[in-house]
Amino acid sequence: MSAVENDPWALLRGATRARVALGRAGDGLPTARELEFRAAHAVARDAVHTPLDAGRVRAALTDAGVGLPLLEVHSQAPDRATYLQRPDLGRRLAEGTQLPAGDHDLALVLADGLSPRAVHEHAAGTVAAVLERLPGWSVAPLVLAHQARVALGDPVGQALGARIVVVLVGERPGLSSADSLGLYLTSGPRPGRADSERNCISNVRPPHGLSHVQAADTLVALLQASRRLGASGVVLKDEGAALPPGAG
Amino acid sequence: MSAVENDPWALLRGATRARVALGRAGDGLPTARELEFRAAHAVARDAVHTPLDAGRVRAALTDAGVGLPLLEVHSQAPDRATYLQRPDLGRRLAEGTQLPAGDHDLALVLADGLSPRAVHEHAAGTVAAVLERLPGWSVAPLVLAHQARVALGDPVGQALGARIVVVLVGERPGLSSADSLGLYLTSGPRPGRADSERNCISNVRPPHGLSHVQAADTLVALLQASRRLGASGVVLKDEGAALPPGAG
Amino acid sequence: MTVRRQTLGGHTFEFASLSDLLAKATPARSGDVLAGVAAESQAQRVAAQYALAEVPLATFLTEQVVGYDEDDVTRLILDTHDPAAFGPVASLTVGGFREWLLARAAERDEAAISGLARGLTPEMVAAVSKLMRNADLVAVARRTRVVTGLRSTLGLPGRLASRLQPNHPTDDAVGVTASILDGLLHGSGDAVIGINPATDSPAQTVALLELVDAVISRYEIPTQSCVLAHVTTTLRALEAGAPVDLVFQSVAGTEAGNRGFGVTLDLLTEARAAALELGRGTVGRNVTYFETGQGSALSADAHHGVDGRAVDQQTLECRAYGVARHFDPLLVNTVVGFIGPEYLYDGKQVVRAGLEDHFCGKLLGLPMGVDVCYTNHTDVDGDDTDTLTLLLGAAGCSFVIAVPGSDDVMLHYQSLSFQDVLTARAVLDLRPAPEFEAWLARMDLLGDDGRVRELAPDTPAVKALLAAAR
Amino acid sequence: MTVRRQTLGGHTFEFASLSDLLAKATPARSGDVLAGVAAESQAQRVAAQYALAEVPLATFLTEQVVGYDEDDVTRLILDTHDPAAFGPVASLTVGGFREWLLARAAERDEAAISGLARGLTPEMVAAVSKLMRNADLVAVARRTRVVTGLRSTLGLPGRLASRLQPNHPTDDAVGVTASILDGLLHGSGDAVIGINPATDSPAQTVALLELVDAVISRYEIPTQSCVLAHVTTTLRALEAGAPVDLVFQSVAGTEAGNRGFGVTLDLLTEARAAALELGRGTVGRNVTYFETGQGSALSADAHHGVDGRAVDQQTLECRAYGVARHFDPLLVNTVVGFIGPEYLYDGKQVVRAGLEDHFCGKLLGLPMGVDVCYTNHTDVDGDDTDTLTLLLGAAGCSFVIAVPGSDDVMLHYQSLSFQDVLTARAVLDLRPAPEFEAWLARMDLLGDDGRVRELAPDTPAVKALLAAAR
Ligand code: B12
Ligand code: B12
Repeated sequence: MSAVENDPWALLRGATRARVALGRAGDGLPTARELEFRAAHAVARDAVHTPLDAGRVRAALTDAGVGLPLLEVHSQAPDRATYLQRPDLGRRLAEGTQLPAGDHDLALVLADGLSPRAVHEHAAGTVAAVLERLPGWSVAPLVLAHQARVALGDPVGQALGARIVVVLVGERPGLSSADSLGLYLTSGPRPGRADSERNCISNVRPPHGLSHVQAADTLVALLQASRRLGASGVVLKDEGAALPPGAG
Repeated sequence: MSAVENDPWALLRGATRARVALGRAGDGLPTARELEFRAAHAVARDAVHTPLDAGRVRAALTDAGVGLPLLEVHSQAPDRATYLQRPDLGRRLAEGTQLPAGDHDLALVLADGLSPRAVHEHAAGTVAAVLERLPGWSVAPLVLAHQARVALGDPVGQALGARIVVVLVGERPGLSSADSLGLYLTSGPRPGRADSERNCISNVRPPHGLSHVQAADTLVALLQASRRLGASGVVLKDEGAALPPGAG
Repeated sequence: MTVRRQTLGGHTFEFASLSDLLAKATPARSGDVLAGVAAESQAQRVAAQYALAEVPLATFLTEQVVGYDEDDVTRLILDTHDPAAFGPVASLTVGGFREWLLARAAERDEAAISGLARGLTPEMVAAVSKLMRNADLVAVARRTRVVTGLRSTLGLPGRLASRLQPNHPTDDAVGVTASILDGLLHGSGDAVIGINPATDSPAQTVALLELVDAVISRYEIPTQSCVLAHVTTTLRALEAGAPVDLVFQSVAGTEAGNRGFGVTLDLLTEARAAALELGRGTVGRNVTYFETGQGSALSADAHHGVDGRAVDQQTLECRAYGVARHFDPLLVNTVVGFIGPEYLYDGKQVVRAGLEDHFCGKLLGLPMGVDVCYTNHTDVDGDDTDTLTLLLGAAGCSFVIAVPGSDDVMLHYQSLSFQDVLTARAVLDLRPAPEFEAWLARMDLLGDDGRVRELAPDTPAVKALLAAAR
Repeated sequence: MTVRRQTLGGHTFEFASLSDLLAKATPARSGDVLAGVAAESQAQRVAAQYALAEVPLATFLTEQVVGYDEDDVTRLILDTHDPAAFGPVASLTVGGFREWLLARAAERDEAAISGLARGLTPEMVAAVSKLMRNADLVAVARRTRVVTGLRSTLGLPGRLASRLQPNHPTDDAVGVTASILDGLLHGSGDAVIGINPATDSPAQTVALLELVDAVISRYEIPTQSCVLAHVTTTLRALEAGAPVDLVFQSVAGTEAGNRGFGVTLDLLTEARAAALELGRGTVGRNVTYFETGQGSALSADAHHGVDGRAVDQQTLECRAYGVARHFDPLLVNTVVGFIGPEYLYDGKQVVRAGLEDHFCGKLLGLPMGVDVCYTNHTDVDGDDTDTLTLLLGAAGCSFVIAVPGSDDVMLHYQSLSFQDVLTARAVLDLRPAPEFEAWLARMDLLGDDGRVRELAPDTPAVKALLAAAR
């Protein structure tokens, strides 16, 4: 029996990044745990306000061997404060946005969402893994979107003439996970699509969440099924097997 | 026995402007009473933000037969929002304020404080009644002070060369009393005076608070005692008799 | 469309419709500003409250906020309205209704208040809540009783249950189990052990259902499990013969909102019937679980009513309760600070909304819980959630949600910690659900004083329970 | 001067002195911003809390925030410190002290917590409160017991008393009496019937004292009166042989602050002795009453300590409790939203400050009440006061203040209404002080359920009581 097996608290802690086995001070949290919580809260609040760094994303894409051009767009939310209070503006393209119309199977949008850090750290790797798995698909130029919500993918995908759009968006930062990426797939993108018409893969953030490869596998399976079905959303399910324990 | 005597609630209500005999809905307030409260709260909050109208005060002084000149000063608080959060600025004269140095028994400062309405409605009447009762006192030009706290009287009185300063200030507006004037007397005014070195007469607001005449009587008694003592504050007491019931 | 006018402080305010009146009478809320329906001044808000207080309750049966013909939620509400239950308050105005409730609450007449539920419409309840102060909401909710059960009994007086939420970013079986055990050791889980699955895969959902069922069976825990996948996914799991205790779904207060969530009333009816058939209950037969939250309709652009007018988010929230109650739920909770500052701006709005939602849900007959929570892009902190939790405890809230150390590592937000639940119970002298409390005692997890013990790692009780983690 | 450093998230923060550390560790507060001592970021605040958690409690006995030589409050505190009472926690750090308190609270060990009082200094208590969440403050305060008495007994478990505050803009006898009777009919007044006199005239003070004494005597009410004039005025009334139950004074946490209020420790000692001599108590001998409130020292420019450094307002508030407890008070209350937004910005800060003040005062051994209130130039409303009142009720607050309809027509602010007190008692199952409760029953003002009855105007009980108003 190892030391960890002897200490049941260590056993729990080793099994998850969730804040298990914190102990108690009376009915409350021990002081050290309470202060750790407050420190993490201060950091997570800052993560929301980190600006999206286009240069960093571009470099990461090059490093990952992604050859597609990268266009940049802005939503109608001029700044972070407005973005947070006006989700409607984050779903619309800034006036005068120009995107090259085409005829594509797929468009990929990299959107800051609530965590630009997630895009910095996980967008390039995920995009590379997805493209690798889609030989023969015509993919539109990549789009990097500032102050963007998920539904900004609708006008972008439509403008690009893509039959499916996938938005890779920074999920809201958690206390222990400020860099989590979400993937939202929409077939036939156009403004007005409901969320029930999309599919989602969330918590892409190795090592504690999904790996880029796991996310890409699931996404590609959904993309292929969606293309067959000509639809997405609740009618489409991820038919993969359950992940093996310890996969995350 | 009159109708009022038969209705004990009316009896209580007739005795005070306090919100007595409101009734109950269970343990709470009846809906109508609760809504009256909310309406009054909305009005009282606005009273704080009514600007001081110098023209109105000037006209009221003329109407009341006050012949003294009226000078205007500002504190260092540039606007209402700053005034509310920076009481320190409300106690200091704006840079470059010029006041005519003299040698006076008394200076009177009309200060907006937290209720400009109180100055609009009760300053002139009170000043007139006070001056009437002080033949032979040399009184400095009146000073109207914007965004002012009580202690602004200290630099004003000092600059004017007054041995005593009285600040007539708008008290914070209450739910049923948005126009209440307070009188603060300080002997030997200079910055740094403590509140324990002042005397106060509060709630000047006929018909429900003190009348201008009652306030003036008390103030003049305090002024005379203060002149004798060469001091003010806790060492000085209002030695008047208790007010007769029903006086307010 | 009846236009209503109210004069206040010399100014006459006009309210174009019932939904306009409701919106303007609502306490300040960022979501209503976003939707363009909020009061523009406090004076206008109070004027609207005056006018609303005069509206007869019966008006809500004839004047709609969301049209009967266009919206199946409205049809559901009006078609199932029970005039007999409505009787005791049928002649009252909204203002009079507030007084009636406060009077009954003061008399502790739980039967009178609780008996109204099926006679009230969501709009009536929303309306009266807008006239109530925080303490009114607490005082009345405390005397409203809604008891439900499946394998534990929820909503009894003097009890506060909790949902144990053992989420994990990859639905990892070991990770989820660790969080479940941690929660059980802290006396959480009597309302439900409910996992939000990170993926939407039917296979994963079945795997999670089996995992929790195994823990529950192994230790014979009198509670239920739930995997909060989309109802269409749960239907697939049911078809596959998975051990489904509860059918979960997020619901909204308009047909369009539910469509945005990918659900219809028929779908919910079908799923409930399938779960009922499994007959997995021991103490009761409530087999559905719903989550709601102010702002979700607006977020799906599904917040419009009669003549295309936007409806305020709190009224829409109450209409979501109107959907939920049709399915005899075991559990309903609002997730009160879940989405962000665009709907509830700060701690004050979150506290207020939490108390409103709890009061309104309970009055409509729901077994109401609250996920007391906040996101990191909102100006809310642990002091605010403490405040709301203690107020809810005083209000007789059925259950709250708890995650390890307040930190949901998958949904990325902060809810209560297991310790917070213990604190609320201790401060307000509340106990877990009775069957679960007996189980805690059997497992030697309770001290002589009835409190959940703080256990040393080598205690037999710990060893017994942690065997599952190996 | 010990400089303390703390690294957090890669950044090292430096705290120049103990008072700097205390100030930076304080939850957000506008008064500390005004004084220029507040934390500049949340990260800096948390870093200060980390560093503060490491400070041994004993440090506060040797390292001063306000100098011993310059300040008689510091001298009073240190000279009367009781090492034996300090014993149980003498070896703990501030962080460890928090845990000790929470553990004792969970065990309901009131004796252990309450026994510390004379061994704690205000700075220790301020420090630990800065590490505590709202729920911690409630949980510990609830298990801290301070019982005092004069003609009613205050601070017993399960009780919530109230000060009846019948103020009038001209101290009119008839008006004051009307408010007193209204309060009594609503079951308020068990803590004290306490009037703030509009004038400072000794004659007026004597007249008011005689008025309330007559009402109390006529109906044999087991409570006490107070006229909250300046202590020098009360001394004059005592000399004149007026019926003085309680000597009142506002106090601050520094010698300079008290000087600004026109008081010295000697003056308070003298006044207390004079009141004690009258022997007016029946159930106890506590004859003083103090009010405090965060920001009052800063407002008098009397908030500086060692090396002229500004001290945060919450630490200074605790030091005011250090003054108050020396005089064995019957009542102490913070007037928590009384001054304005420059010290407590909004509802959130008022709620937090109210809970801190109550916790700190009680831990220091004071019979702690709270005037839950707000002014019209602050962004606070009835929802916030409801929230704070219910939390305080849960925290075992000794008493609150109540005025007719929440509206103080002389001080111009909103405090609680008599109805609010009834609501808090009903929601939290709290009762009035025992002697007063028995009196209410004798006067036929209680229903069978122990609640204060809602009386029709022609009830004999009403007629009997209102005879005084004619
Ligand atoms: C916030 C949120 C919501 C909010 C969305 C409203 C809003 N304005 O944000 C509400 C409460 C309404 C919601 C509802 C649901 N959600 Co949700 N949600 C989230 C959450 C916590 C954060 C999302 C985020 O940060 N987005 C980034 C920002 C920048 O995007 P946004 O444009 O502001 O917001 C959009 C997206 O969040 C999107 N969205 C939110 N949830 C879902 C779910 C699905 C399936 C889709 C396609 C889109 C979608 O809708 C928003 C408005 O357009 C994620 C968890 C996570 N870690 O990401 C779960 C998450 C995405 N939701 C999930 C689920 C299952 C649901 C529901 C289907 C639950 C149910 N059984 O009914 C419903 C219905 C969703 C629908 N079809 O409309 C799952 C998805 C699992 C999966 N892989 O498919 C997640 C991963 C959480 C979970 N594991 O349970 N959700
Ligand atoms: C707010 C207030 C306070 C605050 C002042 C701090 C602050 N920053 O505002 C605090 C809580 C500290 C306070 C304390 C006291 N106050 Co006081 N206070 C008031 C109140 C409610 C409002 C004042 C106002 O609106 N001022 C207007 C604004 C614009 O002025 P400001 O410059 O911002 O504030 C200054 C004045 O308020 C002044 N001030 C406040 N109270 C007093 C009391 C006296 C005697 C003096 C000379 C000055 C003074 O001090 C402030 C700072 O310089 C009035 C009631 C009313 N209706 O006015 C009572 C009132 C003025 N106070 C009163 C009393 C008795 C006191 C105390 C003496 C109580 C006691 N026994 O200890 C103490 C000590 C005051 C002192 N000598 O320093 C009485 C005065 C009676 C009288 N005619 O003399 C009043 C009328 C209320 C009452 N009837 O009890 N008070």
